[in-house]
Amino acid sequence: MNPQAATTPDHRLEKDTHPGDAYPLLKTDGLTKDYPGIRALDGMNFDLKAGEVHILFGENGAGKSTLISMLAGANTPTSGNIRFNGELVELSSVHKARELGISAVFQEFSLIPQMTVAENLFLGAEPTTHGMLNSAAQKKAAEEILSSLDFQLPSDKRIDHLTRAEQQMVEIAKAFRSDLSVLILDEPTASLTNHETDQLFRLIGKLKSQNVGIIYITHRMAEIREIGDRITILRDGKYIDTVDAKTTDDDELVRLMTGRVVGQIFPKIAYNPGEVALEVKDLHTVGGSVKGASITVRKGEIVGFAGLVGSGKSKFAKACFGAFDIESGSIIFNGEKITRPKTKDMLKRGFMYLPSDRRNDGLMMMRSARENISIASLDIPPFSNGWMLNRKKEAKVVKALAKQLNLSPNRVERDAGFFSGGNQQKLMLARSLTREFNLVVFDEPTVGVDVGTRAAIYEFIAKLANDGTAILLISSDLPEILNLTNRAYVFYQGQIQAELKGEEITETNVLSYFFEREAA
Amino acid sequence: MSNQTETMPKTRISPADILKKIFVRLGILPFLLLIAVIVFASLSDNFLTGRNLMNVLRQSVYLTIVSMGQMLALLTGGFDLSVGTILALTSVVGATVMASVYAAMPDAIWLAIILGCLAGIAAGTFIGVFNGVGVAFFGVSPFMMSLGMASVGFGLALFLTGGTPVYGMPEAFGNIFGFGTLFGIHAPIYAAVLIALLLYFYLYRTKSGRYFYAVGGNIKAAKLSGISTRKTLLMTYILCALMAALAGMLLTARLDTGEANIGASMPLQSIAACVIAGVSLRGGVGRLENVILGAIFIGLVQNGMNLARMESYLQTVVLGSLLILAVIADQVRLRYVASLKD
Amino acid sequence: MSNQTETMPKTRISPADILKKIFVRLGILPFLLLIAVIVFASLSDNFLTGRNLMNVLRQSVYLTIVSMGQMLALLTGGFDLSVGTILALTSVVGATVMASVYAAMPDAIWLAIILGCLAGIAAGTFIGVFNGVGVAFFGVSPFMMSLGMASVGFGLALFLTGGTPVYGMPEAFGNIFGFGTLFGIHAPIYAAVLIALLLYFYLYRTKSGRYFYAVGGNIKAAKLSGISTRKTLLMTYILCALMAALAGMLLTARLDTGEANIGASMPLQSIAACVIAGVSLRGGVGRLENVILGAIFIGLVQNGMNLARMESYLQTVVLGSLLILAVIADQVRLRYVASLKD
Amino acid sequence: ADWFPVQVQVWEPAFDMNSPRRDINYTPLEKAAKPWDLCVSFPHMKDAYWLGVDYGVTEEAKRLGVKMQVVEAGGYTELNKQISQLEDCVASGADAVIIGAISADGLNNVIKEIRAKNIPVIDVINGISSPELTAKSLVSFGEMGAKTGEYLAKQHPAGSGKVKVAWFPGPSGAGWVEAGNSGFTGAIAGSDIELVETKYGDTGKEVQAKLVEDTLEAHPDLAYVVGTAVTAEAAIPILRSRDLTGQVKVASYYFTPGVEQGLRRGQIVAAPTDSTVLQGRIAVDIAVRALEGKPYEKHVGPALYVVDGDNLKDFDASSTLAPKGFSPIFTVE
Ligand SMILES: Nc1ncnc2c1ncn2[C@@H]1O[C@H](COP(=O)(O)OP(=O)(O)OP(=O)(O)O)[C@@H](O)[C@H]1O
Ligand SMILES: Nc1ncnc2c1ncn2[C@@H]1O[C@H](COP(=O)(O)OP(=O)(O)OP(=O)(O)O)[C@@H](O)[C@H]1O
Ligand SMILES: [Mg+2]
Ligand SMILES: [Mg+2]
Repeated sequence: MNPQAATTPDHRLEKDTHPGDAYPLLKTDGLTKDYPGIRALDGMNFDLKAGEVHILFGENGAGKSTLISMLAGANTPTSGNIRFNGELVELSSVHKARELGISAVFQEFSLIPQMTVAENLFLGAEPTTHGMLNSAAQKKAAEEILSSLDFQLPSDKRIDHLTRAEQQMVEIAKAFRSDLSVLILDEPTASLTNHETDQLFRLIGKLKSQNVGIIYITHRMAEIREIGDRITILRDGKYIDTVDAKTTDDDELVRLMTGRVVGQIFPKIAYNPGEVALEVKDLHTVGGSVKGASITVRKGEIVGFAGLVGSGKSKFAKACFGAFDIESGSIIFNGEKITRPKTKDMLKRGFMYLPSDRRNDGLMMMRSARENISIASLDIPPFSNGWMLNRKKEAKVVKALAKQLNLSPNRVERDAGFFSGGNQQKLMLARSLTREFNLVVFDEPTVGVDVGTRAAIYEFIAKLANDGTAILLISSDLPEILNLTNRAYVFYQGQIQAELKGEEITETNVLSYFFEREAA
Repeated sequence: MSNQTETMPKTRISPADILKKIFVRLGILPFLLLIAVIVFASLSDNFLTGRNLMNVLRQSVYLTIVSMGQMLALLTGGFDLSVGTILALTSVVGATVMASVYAAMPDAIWLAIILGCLAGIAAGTFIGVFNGVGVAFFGVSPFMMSLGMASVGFGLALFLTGGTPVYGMPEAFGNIFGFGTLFGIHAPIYAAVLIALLLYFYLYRTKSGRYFYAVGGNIKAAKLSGISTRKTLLMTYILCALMAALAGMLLTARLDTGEANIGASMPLQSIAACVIAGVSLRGGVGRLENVILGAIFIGLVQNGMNLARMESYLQTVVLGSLLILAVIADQVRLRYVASLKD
Repeated sequence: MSNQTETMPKTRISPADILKKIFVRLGILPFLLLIAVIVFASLSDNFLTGRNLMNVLRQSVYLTIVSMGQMLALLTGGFDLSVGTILALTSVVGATVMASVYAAMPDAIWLAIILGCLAGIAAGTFIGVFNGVGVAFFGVSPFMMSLGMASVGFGLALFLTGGTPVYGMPEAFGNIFGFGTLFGIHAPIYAAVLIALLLYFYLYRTKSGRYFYAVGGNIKAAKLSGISTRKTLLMTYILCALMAALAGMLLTARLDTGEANIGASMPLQSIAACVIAGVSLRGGVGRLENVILGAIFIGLVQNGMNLARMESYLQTVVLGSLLILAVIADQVRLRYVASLKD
Repeated sequence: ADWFPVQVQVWEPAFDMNSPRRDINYTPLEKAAKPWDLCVSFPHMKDAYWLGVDYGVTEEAKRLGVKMQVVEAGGYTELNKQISQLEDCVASGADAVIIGAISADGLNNVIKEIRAKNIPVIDVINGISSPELTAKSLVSFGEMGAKTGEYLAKQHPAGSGKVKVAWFPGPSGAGWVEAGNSGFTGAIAGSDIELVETKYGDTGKEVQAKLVEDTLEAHPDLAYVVGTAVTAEAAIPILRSRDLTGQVKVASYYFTPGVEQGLRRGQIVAAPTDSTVLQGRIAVDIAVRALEGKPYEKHVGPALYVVDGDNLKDFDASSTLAPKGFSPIFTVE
């Protein structure tokens, strides 16, 4: 048979970027995946060439992860087939895929929290001598991989002692442990900052030159431009189109993705600061993650926190919220001096913190969307009269919020765990609307969220600020800091390295404060 | 965003579909109960009499009440292995106090009953306070905390009685709370219904009730949402102990003596009742009404096997297999639930 | 990248620091053991004799072996509540087969012993196969699966014996495996040491060993890393049952009869031994050497209390409190560990 | 008041329950020659039956002036623990050991070891099959069952009209239960007693209550509930609440304070007594005799008799039960 003829949708691209490759490296035909009650992927035709970076693009829940999970052997298709170098293959297990050189970085971390970095890197493929584990060799190999990636991670540190971003780095390193022919990356940069991202892109470049085929899933437009060769767009589990990354503009991509025209991603941000909402002076936390940081936030202001992974941005906000122990420092919230903040009291005072890790810190996955949204406000009307719930009003308010945030599917009795990532994020954000807050901290509010939804979230944050709420936006996604904030603090090693205002918030400016400076 | 891809045919409605719907909504237990009733009715003529069914209900009362408490512990992601000991300690302390008051003032029957009940329930609940403090404030795993307290409490109960039953409670106590009937329904059943209604209201109509689910669902998220997780956990074990203590007093009324040797099988049986009712041992999932059905199911099967004159040894085998089958069936149900999920 | 935030003073080394380090590395158990030894030695002159310590070791052998198996189940995030039944079933089947072979061929003592042991261990392990299949392939919760199988197995054991002990095993069996000594050390101790060494090697020197930890740590991640989680789970319950069966055969040798009524306290006690040894009930955490210490600790305390002539009821109270205290102390240790981080 | 002299039966040759027996008057020692250290091991101390034995052994130890430590394993499933406790006893320096055994055969090895150290081992109450025992102070539980069975059979001899009996021997698997069961079933053979149900179950009152209730449902025309003392005690309020008192009669096959109360109130028709307290006392006396090299009976036991409404007033409860308010004693110094 002729593999070329089967490649139908490539009408816009010249065929065979790599002459001599008779077959695409990887190719799917009518790949379909049914989950109980839902067709996650519907007759997908996709092909990957050696030496290209092929971007998968689509809304949350479009089926991107489902597609790559089958290519990586983590999932079996309901129908359709997969060809590797032109040959039909059955990727019945991750192990099998890896034998072919197909390696994947999954969106959901596949790390064992209680094991060390080195152990995780080689999980399932431990180096042995005479059938016995060889931990010395493993450590050495692990350190080689980490240093080749220029990831500065101690190989004997336990995963659960790492931040999410550091875990992401381990996850990436895992894919590099064996000889590669196909590398699949599912939103690898979702919690990384530019520094680590650059590192990763350099490596991708190197792999490309070694003729490795790379499938890359991202919601960040800038990355598409930077490394993408071709883009395949999915919508509702179906193949929409494959386009050239260099020649297709953003609006076109978003139109293909959503089926409609989405205007500006970043909304217009007004700036009318009111009185001071939060003033923190010389805050130190237990354990030394934050060492003497001071900030001020005014009502109606959007203040950004930028900084490297682990620089203490989250710890600072958590400490103010009462979710992390404080050693010393003063906190004044709404003119009230607070010595030992407690989450419950802070909430009552109108301080809300929305955590970055929605799975571990944010949502109750096996409870309904309704319960997840209303949880922080059950002690006040309309949700209750103090102790007795008013379930009718609760349902009404929650439905209204879901509608306002475009929850999809808009079914509030569904378990949170059944929603796609972006929609889970919305469930958490909706909490900030269940009562009057004076200050809301958004910690990485758009991790893994698609462009359309992002626009909605930004809109939402802008509106909150416009209504007079003070906003703290912690983000490792630089464009968010650049486009949304009125003021920004840059963290470095638990201290504040710089405060930037208005026009000063530029990419070069912010980045220049990310690293150590003499006499900052 | 992907609603149109739901492939389940929701429009055609066949009888099988309706059955499936029931299966999904109510769980496996109503079906199992039905099957059990049919089987046992065919095995024994005496089974399907109103009198015996009342009997089953009354026998199940104690396990039901304890299971409702146990459910709280499971909901928050814990265990309570001390419920058996709580039963025993309550019984012993309650009976001792009641008997002494009665002996001192033979005319003040009601005073004796009330003081006895209060003392017994307080003693039992006290174990729960320890459990709660250990779990909530010292971070001891509920398994170990309640196992340790079970041992401590049992030692105390034996110490108080030396293993001999405590006699001398006023007869009225047993006659009313153990065997009394009103409109042909036994007093313990009224008690259980009342407790169930109160708990139902508490769990599903108040904010504190919701917090049990929140703490079990994701304790970090609960904390970040301003819920006092410690208070909730403390409350969990106190309530669980209170339930067990109530069951202990009711059982004492029925046995007419205070006994240190009751309740040994309660911890595992109450957890089993919850698990077959779909309560997750990971916390956060489970419905009160199903737990009640679960406890009754266990009671019904035991009664049915006795009436069907099944051999003792075989009963053990059958009960074990049934529990496993119930969970497997529930597993199947969960798959359906996923497929029918809106 | 974040090493610089570690503020613990690692450079100053004081004796207290060294103690802390030991505390952090070895856990709370060595300290508890030490304290227990000191206390009991001061309470009873006979406690700290080589003879009695040997005695403690030998008594703890059975719980130790069972706890090692239980640890596997806990590591993978499960339970095995059927270990007691496995002990009983192994004992009954092993003794029956051994006695009948011996009766048929009174000269072939070793044949009888070997066949008996094989039959007993096979019977016990079979329960584990069921547990494993239920958990790994049908997704039944380990709690329910093993509780159900405990009931089924116990029924079978009683059915096989009619409740009476099985006797008629060759004397050599008891003499060698129950009471034999070599260099003053009892045979069961050698057996336990051998089993521990093999398991240690398996857990910490082979790939499959590491997979127990991986499956318990994060089963989805383990699956995505190409580990066959089903195989690992199946293996877990089979190995756990095998351990319990080995303990059952050793115990049978010591009792000289096959008994259906042994092991009832094993499930909870073995879990307790693991928990005080720092094994997490959530899975993924726990060290074999600590579990062995945990089991010995329980045995040592019981022995010490007997030698100190503590009253029986008080023993129950003390043991319960000690278990709780051990876990609280371990909690304190974990805080230190967190503050001394890597 | 002293408990002796007391009529007992002696089996000869010893250690065989089928041996011929003769009645003698038993008189214990006045005082022990020195304060020996005795160790007593019981299956458990969770009910009034073993409390009676505890009363017997500790009282006798006090009377003789010897030291004593009592240990209990916590239940009939704790054979392994009993063995450990026996070893601990010896390790802590006991001069003689008295055992209420959990298993008739399971202790033989440990007894062999103890005897090898020349420590006397006395079997009390439950029966042990080891030939190395120093002596036995007990009666057969099988005979307790048999006595109960005989009593019923005498009331309902063949031809007097069938009566239905439900039988609750206790937890399946325990040695005393199996013995009692075979004794009872043997004794009612040939009479008009129709055994319609044998229900095993733990001797917790709630368990037995449930069994009794279910049995009453299954057999509305039941005439007797016969079983453990716990069964009998549990049955009384149940029968009362169903207005079956008198119609369904209750008998127990051993004796506890609850059974005595039931007998006195006419709620229980009969129960045999094995004079538990005396068994305990005699065991202690034998142990001291063995230690002091004085002559002793190798196999004695009090004579069994059934207590019913007729002879109740002559019955001396102190031979069988601990006095009211007695709390268990674990050490005698
Ligand atoms: N295990 C599962 N069971 C049931 N439905 C699932 C499962 N995994 C995914 N789905 C559903 O399949 C659809 C596609 O999901 P998928 O994870 O592939 O989306 P995605 O494109 O990767 O989205 P995102 O950008 O949010 O990661 C979604 O509707 C999702 O709810
Ligand atoms: N669970 C944890 N255990 C131990 N150390 C931690 C843990 N979480 C974070 N840290 C450490 O605390 C420091 C600050 O973390 P924090 O989460 O505040 O950083 P961040 O700037 O928000 O980074 P990120 O972008 O990763 O969220 C880091 O040095 C990190 O290594
Ligand atoms: Mg995805
Ligand atoms: Mg952060």
